[in-house]
Amino acid sequence: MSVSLKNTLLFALVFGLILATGIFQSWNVALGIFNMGLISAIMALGVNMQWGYAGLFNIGVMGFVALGGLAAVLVGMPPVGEAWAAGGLRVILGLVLGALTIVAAILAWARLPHGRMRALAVLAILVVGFLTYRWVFDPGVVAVEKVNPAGTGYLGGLGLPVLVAWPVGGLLAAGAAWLIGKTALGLRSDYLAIATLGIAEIIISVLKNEDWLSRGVKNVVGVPRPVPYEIDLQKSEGFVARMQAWGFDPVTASSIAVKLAYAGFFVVVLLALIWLAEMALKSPWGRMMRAIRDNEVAAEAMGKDVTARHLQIFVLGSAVCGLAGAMMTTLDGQLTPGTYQPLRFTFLVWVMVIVGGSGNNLGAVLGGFLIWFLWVQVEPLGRWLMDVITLGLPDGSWLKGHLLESAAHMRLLTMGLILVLVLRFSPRGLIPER
Amino acid sequence: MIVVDDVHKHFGGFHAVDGASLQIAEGSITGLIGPNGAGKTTLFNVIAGVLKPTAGCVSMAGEDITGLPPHTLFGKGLLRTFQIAHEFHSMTVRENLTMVPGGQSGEALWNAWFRRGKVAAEERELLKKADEVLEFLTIDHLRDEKAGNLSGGQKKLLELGRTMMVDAKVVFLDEVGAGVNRTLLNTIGDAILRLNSERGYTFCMIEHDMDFIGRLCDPVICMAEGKVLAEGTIDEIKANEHVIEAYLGTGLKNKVTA
Amino acid sequence: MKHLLLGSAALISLAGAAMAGSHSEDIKIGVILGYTGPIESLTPQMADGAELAMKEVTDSGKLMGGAKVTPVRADSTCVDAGAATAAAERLVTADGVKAIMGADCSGVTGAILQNVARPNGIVMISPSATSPALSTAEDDGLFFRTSPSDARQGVVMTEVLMEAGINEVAVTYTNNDYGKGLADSFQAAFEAAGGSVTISAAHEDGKADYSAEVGALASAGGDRLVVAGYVDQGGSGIVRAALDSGAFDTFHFPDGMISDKLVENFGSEIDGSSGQHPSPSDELATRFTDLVGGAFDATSPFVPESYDAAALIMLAMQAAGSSDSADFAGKIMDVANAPGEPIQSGELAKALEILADGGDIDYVGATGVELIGPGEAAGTYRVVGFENGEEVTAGRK
Amino acid sequence: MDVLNALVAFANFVLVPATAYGAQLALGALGVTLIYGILRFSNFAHGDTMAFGAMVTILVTWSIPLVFAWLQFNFPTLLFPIADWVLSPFGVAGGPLPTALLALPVGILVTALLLLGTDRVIYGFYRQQRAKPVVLVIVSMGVMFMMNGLVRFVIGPDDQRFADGARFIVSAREFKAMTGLREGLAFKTSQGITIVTAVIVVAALFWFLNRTRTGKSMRAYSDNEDLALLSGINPERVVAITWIIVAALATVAGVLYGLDKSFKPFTYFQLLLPIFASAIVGGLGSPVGAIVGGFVIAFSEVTVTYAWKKVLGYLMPEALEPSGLVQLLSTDYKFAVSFVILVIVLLFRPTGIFAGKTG
Repeated sequence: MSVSLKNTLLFALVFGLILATGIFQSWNVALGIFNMGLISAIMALGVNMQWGYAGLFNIGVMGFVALGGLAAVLVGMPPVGEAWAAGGLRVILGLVLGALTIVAAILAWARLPHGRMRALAVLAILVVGFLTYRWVFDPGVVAVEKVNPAGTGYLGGLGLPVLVAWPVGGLLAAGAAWLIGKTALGLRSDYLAIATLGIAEIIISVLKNEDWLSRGVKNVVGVPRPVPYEIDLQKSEGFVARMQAWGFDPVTASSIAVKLAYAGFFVVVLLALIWLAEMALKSPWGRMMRAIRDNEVAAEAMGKDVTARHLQIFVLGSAVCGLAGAMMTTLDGQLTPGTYQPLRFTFLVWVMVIVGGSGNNLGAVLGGFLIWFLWVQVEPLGRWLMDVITLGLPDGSWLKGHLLESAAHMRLLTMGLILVLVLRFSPRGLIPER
Repeated sequence: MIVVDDVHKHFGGFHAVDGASLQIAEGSITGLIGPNGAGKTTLFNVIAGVLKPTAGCVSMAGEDITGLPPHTLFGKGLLRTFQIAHEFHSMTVRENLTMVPGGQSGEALWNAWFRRGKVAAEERELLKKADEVLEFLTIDHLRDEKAGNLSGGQKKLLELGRTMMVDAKVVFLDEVGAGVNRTLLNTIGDAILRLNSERGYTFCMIEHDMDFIGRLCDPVICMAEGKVLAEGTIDEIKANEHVIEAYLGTGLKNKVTA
Repeated sequence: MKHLLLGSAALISLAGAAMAGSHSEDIKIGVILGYTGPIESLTPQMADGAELAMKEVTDSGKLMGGAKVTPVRADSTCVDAGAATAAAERLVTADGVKAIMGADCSGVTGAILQNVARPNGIVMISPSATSPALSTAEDDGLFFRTSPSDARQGVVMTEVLMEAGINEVAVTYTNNDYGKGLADSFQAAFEAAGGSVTISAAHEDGKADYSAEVGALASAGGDRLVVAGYVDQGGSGIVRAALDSGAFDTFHFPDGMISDKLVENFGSEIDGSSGQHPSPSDELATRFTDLVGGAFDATSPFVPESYDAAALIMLAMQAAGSSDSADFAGKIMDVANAPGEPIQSGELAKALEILADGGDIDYVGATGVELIGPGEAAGTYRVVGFENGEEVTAGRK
Repeated sequence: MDVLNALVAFANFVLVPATAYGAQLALGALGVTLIYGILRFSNFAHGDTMAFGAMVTILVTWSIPLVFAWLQFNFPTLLFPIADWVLSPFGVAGGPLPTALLALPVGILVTALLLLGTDRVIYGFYRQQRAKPVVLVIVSMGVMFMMNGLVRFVIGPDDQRFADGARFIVSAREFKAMTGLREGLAFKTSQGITIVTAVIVVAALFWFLNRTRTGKSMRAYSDNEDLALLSGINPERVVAITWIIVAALATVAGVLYGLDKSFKPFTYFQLLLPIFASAIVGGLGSPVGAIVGGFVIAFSEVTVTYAWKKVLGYLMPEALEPSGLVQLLSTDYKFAVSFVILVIVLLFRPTGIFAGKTG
């Protein structure tokens, strides 16, 4: 079987599964899976850039996705004038002071002569800077958070169209990745992994606890959408009339129309990314990246600046994850920092990349769709399986109850099993690197 | 061309290179020999920027290059090969060569996406050059083979070929003959001599095979215990008492006198 | 891969067959709760509570001339808005549920409301989403909750503490919208009443160790420690660590902490503490516990609320004579509030009869349901005290 | 007097809890570091291995009274007095020690079997293939998912309390009564057992690694695999013994943690982060480093977020008493603290405090 035929069949299979969902369950479910599949595919593309192209072991995906989500709030939500008046400038000033302190400390460390004096000077800068920062920053935060805490209590966003947030999400993630890469990319793979895992946790705890920024755990709901609300479609006479003319139920049609509109945006982004990634991989840039992954020492000896290239790809991959994060928050219509769990947003994306085929963009995309489909559908599958298994057991027996209640945990078990099986029998993934 | 001045490299308490000084003249093929553990490879790594020296300095054509990273040295025309071949195993032989030249416009993502015509034109030039190199090395029949599938000697040739993709000034060869059969070794030797005479490459090579050294190198420098012991023609070195003593000390006298 | 495909194909055809066999008298109601995730230990009982009401109605055979009500469970994960939306989407559009009992956590509840319930015009009654932000969410009149908003509870807590002569407390809250929202509204109310909060520190549920939190709380001091958390999550961990280290002897427990588990865990160690939870009378609570009859833990948080949420859905259907959300959404406030015959838990059959005869009911249920304003429980709270290792009722507010 | 009060307050809220927490982290980090040293990969499934070990121990603990009753019934004369004597110090028979300690060996045994099984079915394959370590890390992610699901599947997601016996060695109230100080110092039995067990386990491990033939061959294998193979060490045996030791460490750590707090499958996944931070701060592959790292992380988490108001209140003259909390960072960020320390250590000593393996 030729490679392209096999790939076509694999994609046909995954889309067949989604179509079957549409036929046997409902088109809304199928489109819902398809939309999240598109976003998952983009996340998987981002991780694939880092891991597949360059061998960088980043398990802080969650953090970058969350930063993208933050962008959706910071760009899309309307500003809260009252909060800005109460302490907005003070907060901003505090942040600037904090950043200046760190810059000053780094400069002092780099410029001053070695010795005890240097350590003391840096320490002094940090302590004084930290105290000034807290002195300026804290009252501002208190003032901002006092403004109607149940409804706002934060500075709000810029009130721009939410589509602007997508590239901004990418930029925000890229900025964070640059900072992290500068400090942590020199580490060897296991250490880099733990460092990124930790930094992702730090990003989440900032999102959870800095209420002035995005309401923390109180969540921001009602993030604007780039597509019409279903309810507005249902009220629009033109829409209802046309749908009825075509023989559709206007309510179902409205939610399908909205999902299709989202799918349109997402497909455009995904196709653009695939095109960019493929072009890059085929070019001398991609050749250089593969050389670096094959043998860092030799690539360095052949004049390639391995550190700079690692930083570049780390920033790019993270930006793609950030973009996906902003898209996801737009689709959800809300930012809920508690949602960000490493199992779901880091390890699951890794399963997508590994199962799909690391180093191959199409593989990552396939993995994104397939694993998301399973993540959603394993739950009813597990329930059905348990029903079958417990068929012979008497009603009300302890074991039967226990098995039925535990069915939900099949999901994690299955994901682990799939990962291990693929690594064992098709270690390069379903669509291996060419 | 290259001046190494009192270089030290310590790993904890172990002094791998302990005050080595030597010069590599422009246009020469300098051999570097010495018993195992003499510090030859460590010195190579210091010169090539892989290791930072504990003390001392290295200069190239009068310019201090101490501690510069390998990719910067590459830009200055200082190239190297490895004791164990470092090919890019998942790439074809041709790709192994075309990746080498620096400053390819296609290495910038912007050009790779939006100036594809320019990149393609450059690429054609690169492929032509790569084919010439492969022909020169007599391995042009392998051009589309994955580099990982080559034999040990072919990989060494490929490494030598990489240095030909750019205008190298100095090439450091780390045991280019190790584990290579006689026929291929002769091919490699011919290539080195031609590169030296036709293209004016300066070579510095670590080697254990004394026949090979004898055929190519003048002068030969002998190291032991992290220091330079002697310098001269191969015959002078073979006759040098200190050298014989150094090898005897490690029970390798027969290798020198053979 | 092949087997997987066969498996899902089999499942899908099975689901299709089940749907084909359904008729107008088989009403499905979604039970969307976080069976996995941070509150996975609370949700099974909550689902049991809701399903108890459905069984009661089905067994009575009186809903719209003998309709059968089938619960369909789906996992909200409590935290993953994407997965929750997908699950709800499946329930509404594939399984064809007529209403949703859920979801649990405020975050996913908001997501399901905006992305599934509103677009499809499906009624949603949450037993446990207490975030004040949901009061103002756009809901097209489809969203209700049987638990009161935390804004109300903050005021009640302040009254309870002030009456006990306590005006300096430390606060710790579980770091989610429930805990933070409650801590905020409490602090505002308490300070407005002249009290002072020495520290308001978050604790993460299910995390490793609470020594650091308790250290900070002890250092800040206060007459009582307010624990706005969950009893079988970090809340108990904090109380344990505070008691063990002698940091605090007495506590104040909001609704997430009040359950038999609390007394079981700490016995007489928390004597002198106080608390409150939404519950109109002991009578109703006991009645509900008896109704459950030990089949599951009836006192676990939000279990009676779940029963009531499910009951309200079915009673409104009966009142409207239709299982279509568009028809019965407007009836929910009617059946929940006066005027009418008061209906307690276990009396659903009676209620169905009255409604069938065109009468009015005032559903009281297991929690004394009284819906106000934007369709949330008014919140009558039972004030709780702890004496000799027992939980006692100290009044109502 | 005030100085004493300040000291006691500090000991009660920082010293004692951080020591116990540090001991738990150290045991976890030892397991991680051993796998890293000998099998050469970071095992992401370690947190869930701890959960599995603790789960088995709990299940056995619950069944002990049943076995006890069965013995009492069937062998009233012969075996019962022995069982009685064995059980008497434990909670199940009214003694001060938690019964779980009695169940611990069974927990270790079952966990060891599980780990040997996963090694045979899963990891062994990649060792034969000489796969890159990072592949094993990814495989361990899969194992992590599976164990996570397995534990929840068997025991459910709920909190399980299984601590019995005496709760305190010294309670805060008793301490106050004894000393007449205003501050109390509590020392829980679980904390005492944690520290004592940790010391015993660590001592035994070091004795094993440094004094026994097998231990020495393990260290040799860890230092240089090829050399060790040349000198006739059987690698499969070293690997098997490593898994058994790791099972013991993980189960002990998991059970101690569960005794001190409570058992909940989800928390063990969360523990993975501080455990790895400990192992890396100390230097991956270095057992001493793992122990030091555990305490560094535990103490920094507790002290950096500690509010010094109370301690300073005792030490400072009344006029200077702090009005604020004197807290460097709010406790919200205690997790961040361990990672900031991790990053700083890595920046200045890229292989950890006790220079771990670099290869």
